Amino acid sequence: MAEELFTVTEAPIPVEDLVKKVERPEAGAITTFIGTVREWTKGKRTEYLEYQAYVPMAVKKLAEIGDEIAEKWPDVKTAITHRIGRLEISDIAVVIAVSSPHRKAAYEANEYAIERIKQIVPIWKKEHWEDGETWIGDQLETTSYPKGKPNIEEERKR
Amino acid sequence: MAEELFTVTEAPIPVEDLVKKVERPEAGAITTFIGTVREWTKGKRTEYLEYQAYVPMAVKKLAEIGDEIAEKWPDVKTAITHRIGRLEISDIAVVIAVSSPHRKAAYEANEYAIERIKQIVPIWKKEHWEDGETWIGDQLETTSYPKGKPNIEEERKR
Amino acid sequence: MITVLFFAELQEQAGKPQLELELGETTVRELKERLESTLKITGLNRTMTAVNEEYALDSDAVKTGDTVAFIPPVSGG
Amino acid sequence: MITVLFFAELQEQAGKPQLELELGETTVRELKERLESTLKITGLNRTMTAVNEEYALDSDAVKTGDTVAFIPPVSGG
Repeated sequence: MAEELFTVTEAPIPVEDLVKKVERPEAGAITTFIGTVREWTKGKRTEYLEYQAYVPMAVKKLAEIGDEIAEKWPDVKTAITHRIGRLEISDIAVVIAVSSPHRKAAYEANEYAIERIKQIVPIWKKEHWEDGETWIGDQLETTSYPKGKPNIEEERKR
Repeated sequence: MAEELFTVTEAPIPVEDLVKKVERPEAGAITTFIGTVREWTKGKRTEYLEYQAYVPMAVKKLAEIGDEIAEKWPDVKTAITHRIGRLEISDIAVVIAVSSPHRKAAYEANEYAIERIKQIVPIWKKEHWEDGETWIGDQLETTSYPKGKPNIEEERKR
Repeated sequence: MITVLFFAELQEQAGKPQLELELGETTVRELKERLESTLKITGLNRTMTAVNEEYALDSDAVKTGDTVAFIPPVSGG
Repeated sequence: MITVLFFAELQEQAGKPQLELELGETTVRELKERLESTLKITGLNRTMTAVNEEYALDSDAVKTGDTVAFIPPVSGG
Protein backbone atom coordinates (compact mmCIF):
# COMPACT_ATOMS: atom_id res chain seq x y z
CA MET A 1 0.00 0.00 0.00
CA ALA A 2 1.53 3.28 -1.09
CA GLU A 3 -0.33 5.09 1.67
CA GLU A 4 0.25 2.50 4.35
CA LEU A 5 -3.36 2.08 5.27
CA PHE A 6 -2.59 -0.95 7.44
CA THR A 7 0.25 -0.72 9.90
CA VAL A 8 1.65 -2.04 13.17
CA THR A 9 3.73 0.41 15.18
CA GLU A 10 5.49 0.84 18.51
CA ALA A 11 4.75 4.58 18.56
CA PRO A 12 1.62 6.32 19.88
CA ILE A 13 -1.15 6.47 17.26
CA PRO A 14 -2.41 9.95 16.33
CA VAL A 15 -6.11 9.56 15.60
CA GLU A 16 -6.12 12.49 13.15
CA ASP A 17 -3.56 10.71 10.95
CA LEU A 18 -5.91 7.79 10.43
CA VAL A 19 -8.81 10.14 9.71
CA LYS A 20 -6.72 11.89 7.05
CA LYS A 21 -5.85 8.57 5.42
CA VAL A 22 -9.51 7.83 4.66
CA GLU A 23 -10.76 11.37 3.97
CA ARG A 24 -12.16 11.79 0.45
CA PRO A 25 -14.39 14.37 -1.30
CA GLU A 26 -16.99 11.65 -1.90
CA ALA A 27 -17.12 10.67 1.78
CA GLY A 28 -19.65 12.33 4.04
CA ALA A 29 -19.10 10.07 7.02
CA ILE A 30 -15.99 8.89 8.81
CA THR A 31 -16.15 6.61 11.82
CA THR A 32 -13.24 5.77 14.04
CA PHE A 33 -12.86 3.07 16.63
CA ILE A 34 -10.23 3.73 19.25
CA GLY A 35 -9.32 0.83 21.47
CA THR A 36 -7.75 2.05 24.72
CA VAL A 37 -6.19 0.29 27.69
CA ARG A 38 -8.91 -0.13 30.31
CA GLU A 39 -7.95 -0.01 33.97
CA TRP A 40 -10.69 -2.26 35.33
CA THR A 41 -11.85 -5.58 33.90
CA LYS A 42 -14.39 -7.50 35.95
CA GLY A 43 -13.18 -5.93 39.20
CA LYS A 44 -9.51 -6.59 38.46
CA ARG A 45 -7.14 -3.65 38.11
CA THR A 46 -4.76 -3.61 35.16
CA GLU A 47 -1.42 -1.85 35.71
CA TYR A 48 -0.27 -1.93 32.11
CA LEU A 49 -0.45 -4.07 28.99
CA GLU A 50 2.09 -5.53 26.66
CA TYR A 51 1.18 -6.22 23.06
CA GLN A 52 3.15 -8.57 20.86
CA ALA A 53 2.59 -9.17 17.14
CA TYR A 54 3.79 -11.39 14.35
CA VAL A 55 4.32 -8.14 12.50
CA PRO A 56 4.54 -9.05 8.79
CA MET A 57 1.58 -11.42 9.04
CA ALA A 58 -0.41 -8.97 11.18
CA VAL A 59 0.00 -6.24 8.56
CA LYS A 60 -1.04 -8.69 5.86
CA LYS A 61 -4.13 -9.74 7.80
CA LEU A 62 -5.11 -6.13 8.50
CA ALA A 63 -4.90 -5.46 4.76
CA GLU A 64 -7.03 -8.55 4.14
CA ILE A 65 -9.68 -7.16 6.45
CA GLY A 66 -9.57 -3.99 4.34
CA ASP A 67 -10.12 -6.11 1.23
CA GLU A 68 -13.03 -7.94 2.81
CA ILE A 69 -14.62 -4.62 3.73
CA ALA A 70 -14.12 -3.21 0.22
CA GLU A 71 -15.95 -6.24 -1.10
CA LYS A 72 -18.86 -6.00 1.34
CA TRP A 73 -19.15 -2.20 1.27
CA PRO A 74 -17.74 -1.10 -2.11
CA ASP A 75 -17.73 2.66 -1.38
CA VAL A 76 -15.86 2.35 1.89
CA LYS A 77 -12.18 3.14 2.54
CA THR A 78 -10.47 1.68 5.61
CA ALA A 79 -7.26 2.36 7.54
CA ILE A 80 -6.09 0.45 10.60
CA THR A 81 -3.09 0.96 12.88
CA HIS A 82 -2.33 -1.33 15.81
CA ARG A 83 0.24 -0.43 18.42
CA ILE A 84 2.51 -2.99 20.11
CA GLY A 85 4.89 -2.89 23.07
CA ARG A 86 4.13 -1.61 26.55
CA LEU A 87 0.94 0.43 26.89
CA GLU A 88 -0.25 2.31 29.97
CA ILE A 89 -3.84 2.89 31.09
CA SER A 90 -5.79 4.97 28.53
CA ASP A 91 -3.11 4.55 25.86
CA ILE A 92 -4.48 3.81 22.41
CA ALA A 93 -3.89 0.24 21.24
CA VAL A 94 -5.74 0.33 17.94
CA VAL A 95 -7.39 2.87 15.67
CA ILE A 96 -9.75 1.90 12.85
CA ALA A 97 -10.91 4.66 10.51
CA VAL A 98 -13.57 4.09 7.87
CA SER A 99 -14.94 6.62 5.40
CA SER A 100 -18.07 6.24 3.35
CA PRO A 101 -20.49 8.42 1.39
CA HIS A 102 -23.19 7.50 3.92
CA ARG A 103 -23.03 6.86 7.62
CA LYS A 104 -24.67 3.45 7.91
CA ALA A 105 -21.87 1.70 6.04
CA ALA A 106 -19.25 3.64 8.00
CA TYR A 107 -20.56 2.24 11.28
CA GLU A 108 -21.10 -1.30 9.98
CA ALA A 109 -17.74 -1.63 8.27
CA ASN A 110 -15.93 -0.24 11.30
CA GLU A 111 -17.54 -2.73 13.66
CA TYR A 112 -16.81 -5.53 11.20
CA ALA A 113 -13.12 -4.53 11.24
CA ILE A 114 -12.72 -4.79 15.01
CA GLU A 115 -14.51 -8.14 15.09
CA ARG A 116 -12.20 -9.51 12.41
CA ILE A 117 -9.10 -8.14 14.13
CA LYS A 118 -10.06 -10.16 17.16
CA GLN A 119 -10.40 -13.27 14.99
CA ILE A 120 -7.56 -13.37 12.54
CA VAL A 121 -4.81 -10.84 13.26
CA PRO A 122 -1.80 -12.36 15.05
CA ILE A 123 -1.51 -9.88 17.91
CA TRP A 124 -1.44 -10.85 21.58
CA LYS A 125 -2.05 -8.94 24.76
CA LYS A 126 -0.42 -9.63 28.10
CA GLU A 127 -2.22 -8.21 31.12
CA HIS A 128 -0.10 -7.06 34.00
CA TRP A 129 -2.21 -6.91 37.13
CA GLU A 130 -1.22 -5.93 40.65
CA ASP A 131 -0.85 -9.60 41.52
CA GLY A 132 0.42 -11.24 38.38
CA GLU A 133 0.44 -11.34 34.61
CA THR A 134 -1.04 -13.46 31.88
CA TRP A 135 -1.34 -13.67 28.13
CA ILE A 136 -4.94 -13.13 27.11
CA GLY A 137 -6.27 -15.46 24.48
CA ASP A 138 -9.30 -15.35 22.29
CA GLN A 139 -11.27 -12.36 23.49
CA LEU A 140 -14.25 -13.53 21.51
CA GLU A 141 -14.33 -16.69 23.62
CA THR A 142 -16.23 -18.47 20.91
CA THR A 143 -13.58 -20.78 19.50
CA SER A 144 -11.69 -23.45 21.35
CA TYR A 145 -9.36 -24.31 18.48
CA PRO A 146 -9.79 -28.10 18.74
CA LYS A 147 -7.02 -29.91 16.87
CA GLY A 148 -5.47 -26.62 15.79
CA LYS A 149 -7.93 -26.33 12.95
CA PRO A 150 -10.10 -23.33 13.75
CA ASN A 151 -11.86 -21.90 10.74
CA ILE A 152 -9.08 -22.29 8.24
CA GLU A 153 -11.35 -23.83 5.62
CA GLU A 154 -13.83 -21.07 6.20
CA GLU A 155 -11.11 -18.45 6.10
CA ARG A 156 -9.83 -19.82 2.84
CA LYS A 157 -13.26 -19.42 1.30
CA ARG A 158 -13.44 -15.69 2.08
CA MET B 1 -21.23 21.45 31.67
CA ALA B 2 -17.88 22.28 33.23
CA GLU B 3 -16.13 20.40 30.46
CA GLU B 4 -18.30 21.69 27.64
CA LEU B 5 -19.17 18.28 26.30
CA PHE B 6 -21.78 19.72 23.95
CA THR B 7 -20.85 22.73 21.86
CA VAL B 8 -21.56 24.63 18.65
CA THR B 9 -18.62 26.45 17.13
CA GLU B 10 -17.56 28.44 14.07
CA ALA B 11 -14.00 27.10 14.28
CA PRO B 12 -12.62 23.86 12.79
CA ILE B 13 -13.19 20.86 15.08
CA PRO B 14 -10.07 18.97 16.20
CA VAL B 15 -11.11 15.32 16.47
CA GLU B 16 -8.50 14.62 19.18
CA ASP B 17 -10.10 17.21 21.46
CA LEU B 18 -13.38 15.33 21.44
CA VAL B 19 -11.61 12.04 22.05
CA LYS B 20 -9.87 13.55 25.08
CA LYS B 21 -13.16 14.79 26.48
CA VAL B 22 -14.54 11.25 26.75
CA GLU B 23 -11.34 9.36 27.61
CA ARG B 24 -11.54 7.60 31.00
CA PRO B 25 -9.56 4.81 32.71
CA GLU B 26 -12.70 2.66 32.76
CA ALA B 27 -13.25 3.05 29.02
CA GLY B 28 -11.77 0.48 26.65
CA ALA B 29 -13.57 1.67 23.54
CA ILE B 30 -14.05 5.09 22.01
CA THR B 31 -15.98 5.60 18.80
CA THR B 32 -16.12 8.82 16.86
CA PHE B 33 -18.41 9.87 14.08
CA ILE B 34 -17.07 12.60 11.84
CA GLY B 35 -19.53 14.18 9.45
CA THR B 36 -17.74 15.84 6.55
CA VAL B 37 -18.90 17.92 3.62
CA ARG B 38 -19.44 15.59 0.69
CA GLU B 39 -18.78 16.86 -2.81
CA TRP B 40 -21.24 14.68 -4.67
CA THR B 41 -24.85 13.94 -3.72
CA LYS B 42 -26.92 11.99 -6.22
CA GLY B 43 -24.83 13.20 -9.13
CA LYS B 44 -24.98 16.86 -8.06
CA ARG B 45 -21.77 18.68 -7.14
CA THR B 46 -21.69 20.72 -3.97
CA GLU B 47 -19.38 23.77 -3.98
CA TYR B 48 -19.69 24.55 -0.28
CA LEU B 49 -22.16 24.43 2.59
CA GLU B 50 -23.46 26.94 5.05
CA TYR B 51 -24.67 25.81 8.45
CA GLN B 52 -26.89 27.93 10.65
CA ALA B 53 -27.99 27.12 14.19
CA TYR B 54 -30.27 28.41 16.88
CA VAL B 55 -27.20 28.19 19.07
CA PRO B 56 -28.46 28.19 22.68
CA MET B 57 -31.22 25.73 21.89
CA ALA B 58 -28.90 23.56 19.78
CA VAL B 59 -26.43 23.27 22.66
CA LYS B 60 -29.29 22.38 25.00
CA LYS B 61 -30.60 19.72 22.62
CA LEU B 62 -27.13 18.21 22.15
CA ALA B 63 -26.85 17.95 25.93
CA GLU B 64 -30.28 16.32 26.03
CA ILE B 65 -29.07 13.70 23.57
CA GLY B 66 -26.17 13.09 25.95
CA ASP B 67 -28.67 12.60 28.78
CA GLU B 68 -30.76 10.20 26.71
CA ILE B 69 -27.65 8.18 25.94
CA ALA B 70 -26.57 8.09 29.59
CA GLU B 71 -29.97 6.68 30.42
CA LYS B 72 -29.93 4.01 27.69
CA TRP B 73 -26.24 3.09 28.09
CA PRO B 74 -25.31 3.97 31.69
CA ASP B 75 -21.55 3.43 31.31
CA VAL B 76 -21.19 5.63 28.27
CA LYS B 77 -19.79 9.17 28.09
CA THR B 78 -20.63 11.40 25.12
CA ALA B 79 -19.25 14.62 23.64
CA ILE B 80 -20.60 16.38 20.55
CA THR B 81 -19.39 19.46 18.69
CA HIS B 82 -21.19 20.86 15.67
CA ARG B 83 -19.64 23.49 13.46
CA ILE B 84 -21.60 26.30 11.79
CA GLY B 85 -20.82 28.90 9.15
CA ARG B 86 -19.30 28.28 5.74
CA LEU B 87 -17.76 24.84 5.23
CA GLU B 88 -15.76 23.65 2.24
CA ILE B 89 -15.61 20.15 0.77
CA SER B 90 -14.14 17.64 3.28
CA ASP B 91 -14.45 20.09 6.19
CA ILE B 92 -15.76 18.53 9.37
CA ALA B 93 -19.30 19.60 10.26
CA VAL B 94 -19.86 17.44 13.32
CA VAL B 95 -17.87 15.17 15.62
CA ILE B 96 -19.50 12.75 18.04
CA ALA B 97 -17.23 10.94 20.50
CA VAL B 98 -18.48 8.17 22.75
CA SER B 99 -16.49 6.18 25.29
CA SER B 100 -17.57 2.97 26.94
CA PRO B 101 -16.03 0.06 28.81
CA HIS B 102 -17.06 -2.21 25.92
CA ARG B 103 -17.24 -1.59 22.22
CA LYS B 104 -20.82 -2.61 21.40
CA ALA B 105 -22.32 0.24 23.42
CA ALA B 106 -19.79 2.68 21.96
CA TYR B 107 -21.01 1.94 18.44
CA GLU B 108 -24.69 1.86 19.32
CA ALA B 109 -24.70 5.06 21.36
CA ASN B 110 -22.72 6.88 18.70
CA GLU B 111 -25.16 5.94 15.96
CA TYR B 112 -28.05 6.89 18.22
CA ALA B 113 -26.51 10.34 18.68
CA ILE B 114 -26.28 11.15 14.98
CA GLU B 115 -29.84 9.94 14.38
CA ARG B 116 -31.12 12.18 17.18
CA ILE B 117 -29.12 15.16 15.94
CA LYS B 118 -30.92 14.86 12.64
CA GLN B 119 -34.26 14.82 14.46
CA ILE B 120 -34.19 17.41 17.22
CA VAL B 121 -31.19 19.75 17.04
CA PRO B 122 -32.02 23.14 15.47
CA ILE B 123 -29.23 23.30 12.91
CA TRP B 124 -29.77 23.86 9.20
CA LYS B 125 -27.66 23.26 6.16
CA LYS B 126 -27.72 25.29 2.96
CA GLU B 127 -26.28 23.57 -0.08
CA HIS B 128 -24.48 25.74 -2.59
CA TRP B 129 -24.32 23.93 -5.92
CA GLU B 130 -22.83 25.08 -9.19
CA ASP B 131 -26.28 26.14 -10.36
CA GLY B 132 -28.02 27.38 -7.23
CA GLU B 133 -28.54 27.04 -3.54
CA THR B 134 -31.16 25.68 -1.20
CA TRP B 135 -31.82 25.07 2.45
CA ILE B 136 -31.96 21.35 3.11
CA GLY B 137 -34.79 20.20 5.33
CA ASP B 138 -35.41 16.99 7.17
CA GLN B 139 -32.67 14.66 6.03
CA LEU B 140 -34.52 11.75 7.54
CA GLU B 141 -37.43 12.45 5.22
CA THR B 142 -39.74 10.63 7.55
CA THR B 143 -41.78 13.46 9.03
CA SER B 144 -43.95 15.93 7.17
CA TYR B 145 -44.70 18.11 10.18
CA PRO B 146 -48.46 18.33 9.61
CA LYS B 147 -49.98 21.23 11.59
CA GLY B 148 -46.63 22.08 13.15
CA LYS B 149 -47.03 19.32 15.70
CA PRO B 150 -44.32 16.79 14.91
CA ASN B 151 -43.53 14.48 17.78
CA ILE B 152 -43.67 17.01 20.55
CA GLU B 153 -45.80 14.81 22.77
CA GLU B 154 -43.44 11.95 22.12
CA GLU B 155 -40.42 14.16 22.72
CA ARG B 156 -41.88 15.32 26.00
CA LYS B 157 -42.20 11.73 27.15
CA ARG B 158 -38.50 11.05 26.68
CA MET C 1 -42.93 42.11 24.27
CA ILE C 2 -42.49 38.82 22.45
CA THR C 3 -39.28 38.05 20.55
CA VAL C 4 -39.70 36.04 17.35
CA LEU C 5 -36.77 34.24 15.69
CA PHE C 6 -36.57 32.98 12.12
CA PHE C 7 -34.07 30.48 10.75
CA ALA C 8 -32.96 29.04 7.42
CA GLU C 9 -35.50 29.45 4.63
CA LEU C 10 -37.94 31.27 6.91
CA GLN C 11 -35.29 33.83 7.76
CA GLU C 12 -34.83 34.54 4.07
CA GLN C 13 -38.58 34.79 3.56
CA ALA C 14 -38.97 37.15 6.49
CA GLY C 15 -35.96 39.16 5.37
CA LYS C 16 -34.67 39.31 8.96
CA PRO C 17 -33.57 36.96 11.70
CA GLN C 18 -35.79 38.37 14.41
CA LEU C 19 -38.49 40.82 15.34
CA GLU C 20 -40.23 42.08 18.45
CA LEU C 21 -44.00 42.16 18.87
CA GLU C 22 -46.08 44.00 21.44
CA LEU C 23 -48.79 41.48 22.16
CA GLY C 24 -50.86 40.29 25.07
CA GLU C 25 -51.07 36.60 25.94
CA THR C 26 -51.64 34.51 22.84
CA THR C 27 -50.96 31.01 21.51
CA VAL C 28 -48.41 29.60 19.09
CA ARG C 29 -51.20 29.05 16.57
CA GLU C 30 -52.47 32.64 16.75
CA LEU C 31 -48.95 33.98 16.46
CA LYS C 32 -48.32 31.90 13.36
CA GLU C 33 -51.52 33.13 11.74
CA ARG C 34 -50.70 36.72 12.60
CA LEU C 35 -47.19 36.47 11.13
CA GLU C 36 -48.35 34.72 7.98
CA SER C 37 -50.75 37.58 7.30
CA THR C 38 -48.55 40.52 8.34
CA LEU C 39 -45.25 39.30 6.88
CA LYS C 40 -45.25 37.49 3.59
CA ILE C 41 -44.27 34.14 5.08
CA THR C 42 -45.64 30.80 4.02
CA GLY C 43 -45.18 27.39 5.53
CA LEU C 44 -45.33 28.37 9.20
CA ASN C 45 -47.99 25.69 9.60
CA ARG C 46 -45.38 23.12 8.60
CA THR C 47 -42.64 24.28 10.96
CA MET C 48 -41.94 23.30 14.52
CA THR C 49 -41.99 26.01 17.12
CA ALA C 50 -39.85 26.51 20.20
CA VAL C 51 -40.95 28.71 23.08
CA ASN C 52 -38.02 29.67 25.27
CA GLU C 53 -35.82 27.03 23.62
CA GLU C 54 -38.24 24.14 24.14
CA TYR C 55 -40.39 22.59 21.42
CA ALA C 56 -43.99 23.72 21.80
CA LEU C 57 -47.41 22.76 20.51
CA ASP C 58 -49.61 25.08 18.46
CA SER C 59 -51.99 25.23 21.41
CA ASP C 60 -49.28 26.32 23.87
CA ALA C 61 -49.49 29.79 25.38
CA VAL C 62 -47.12 32.62 24.50
CA LYS C 63 -46.82 35.60 26.80
CA THR C 64 -44.80 38.76 27.09
CA GLY C 65 -41.09 38.09 27.69
CA ASP C 66 -41.17 34.81 25.73
CA THR C 67 -38.87 34.02 22.83
CA VAL C 68 -40.62 32.15 20.04
CA ALA C 69 -38.46 30.47 17.41
CA PHE C 70 -39.74 28.88 14.24
CA ILE C 71 -37.79 25.75 13.45
CA PRO C 72 -37.96 24.49 9.87
CA PRO C 73 -37.13 20.79 9.42
CA VAL C 74 -33.61 20.50 10.75
CA SER C 75 -30.68 19.27 8.67
CA GLY C 76 -27.65 19.21 10.94
CA GLY C 77 -25.11 16.44 11.10
CA MET D 1 16.07 -25.49 6.99
CA ILE D 2 12.71 -24.64 8.53
CA THR D 3 12.25 -21.53 10.68
CA VAL D 4 9.85 -21.91 13.60
CA LEU D 5 8.36 -18.88 15.38
CA PHE D 6 6.75 -18.79 18.83
CA PHE D 7 4.54 -16.04 20.22
CA ALA D 8 2.93 -15.01 23.49
CA GLU D 9 2.62 -17.82 26.01
CA LEU D 10 4.26 -20.33 23.67
CA GLN D 11 7.29 -18.08 23.37
CA GLU D 12 7.65 -18.08 27.14
CA GLN D 13 7.24 -21.84 27.28
CA ALA D 14 9.82 -22.37 24.56
CA GLY D 15 12.15 -19.83 26.17
CA LYS D 16 12.91 -18.29 22.80
CA PRO D 17 11.09 -16.55 19.97
CA GLN D 18 12.42 -18.71 17.17
CA LEU D 19 14.49 -21.71 16.19
CA GLU D 20 15.80 -23.33 13.04
CA LEU D 21 15.32 -27.00 12.24
CA GLU D 22 17.10 -29.12 9.66
CA LEU D 23 14.28 -31.31 8.40
CA GLY D 24 13.12 -32.89 5.20
CA GLU D 25 9.58 -32.38 3.95
CA THR D 26 7.07 -32.87 6.77
CA THR D 27 3.59 -31.73 7.80
CA VAL D 28 2.35 -29.22 10.34
CA ARG D 29 1.09 -32.08 12.50
CA GLU D 30 4.41 -33.92 12.51
CA LEU D 31 6.24 -30.72 13.29
CA LYS D 32 3.95 -30.04 16.24
CA GLU D 33 4.46 -33.53 17.62
CA ARG D 34 8.20 -33.27 17.21
CA LEU D 35 8.37 -29.90 19.00
CA GLU D 36 6.12 -31.03 21.84
CA SER D 37 8.44 -33.92 22.53
CA THR D 38 11.82 -32.16 22.03
CA LEU D 39 10.97 -28.85 23.70
CA LYS D 40 8.82 -28.84 26.79
CA ILE D 41 5.87 -27.17 25.09
CA THR D 42 2.24 -28.03 25.67
CA GLY D 43 -0.85 -26.85 23.90
CA LEU D 44 0.50 -26.86 20.36
CA ASN D 45 -2.50 -28.97 19.41
CA ARG D 46 -4.71 -26.06 20.43
CA THR D 47 -2.87 -23.36 18.49
CA MET D 48 -3.32 -22.20 14.95
CA THR D 49 -0.38 -22.47 12.62
CA ALA D 50 0.80 -20.19 9.86
CA VAL D 51 3.10 -21.38 7.10
CA ASN D 52 4.77 -18.45 5.35
CA GLU D 53 2.33 -16.00 6.96
CA GLU D 54 -0.81 -17.85 5.90
CA TYR D 55 -3.00 -19.94 8.21
CA ALA D 56 -2.42 -23.64 7.56
CA LEU D 57 -4.05 -26.95 8.39
CA ASP D 58 -2.36 -29.68 10.41
CA SER D 59 -2.24 -31.77 7.24
CA ASP D 60 -0.49 -29.08 5.22
CA ALA D 61 3.05 -29.72 4.02
CA VAL D 62 6.12 -27.97 5.41
CA LYS D 63 9.34 -27.96 3.45
CA THR D 64 12.78 -26.49 3.71
CA GLY D 65 12.79 -22.69 3.44
CA ASP D 66 9.36 -22.37 5.03
CA THR D 67 8.62 -20.25 8.07
CA VAL D 68 6.19 -21.92 10.46
CA ALA D 69 4.59 -19.74 13.14
CA PHE D 70 2.46 -21.04 16.00
CA ILE D 71 -0.38 -18.65 16.68
CA PRO D 72 -2.06 -18.94 20.09
CA PRO D 73 -5.60 -17.55 20.28
CA VAL D 74 -5.18 -13.91 19.30
CA SER D 75 -6.15 -11.01 21.56
CA GLY D 76 -5.47 -7.84 19.63
CA GLY D 77 -7.78 -4.86 19.46
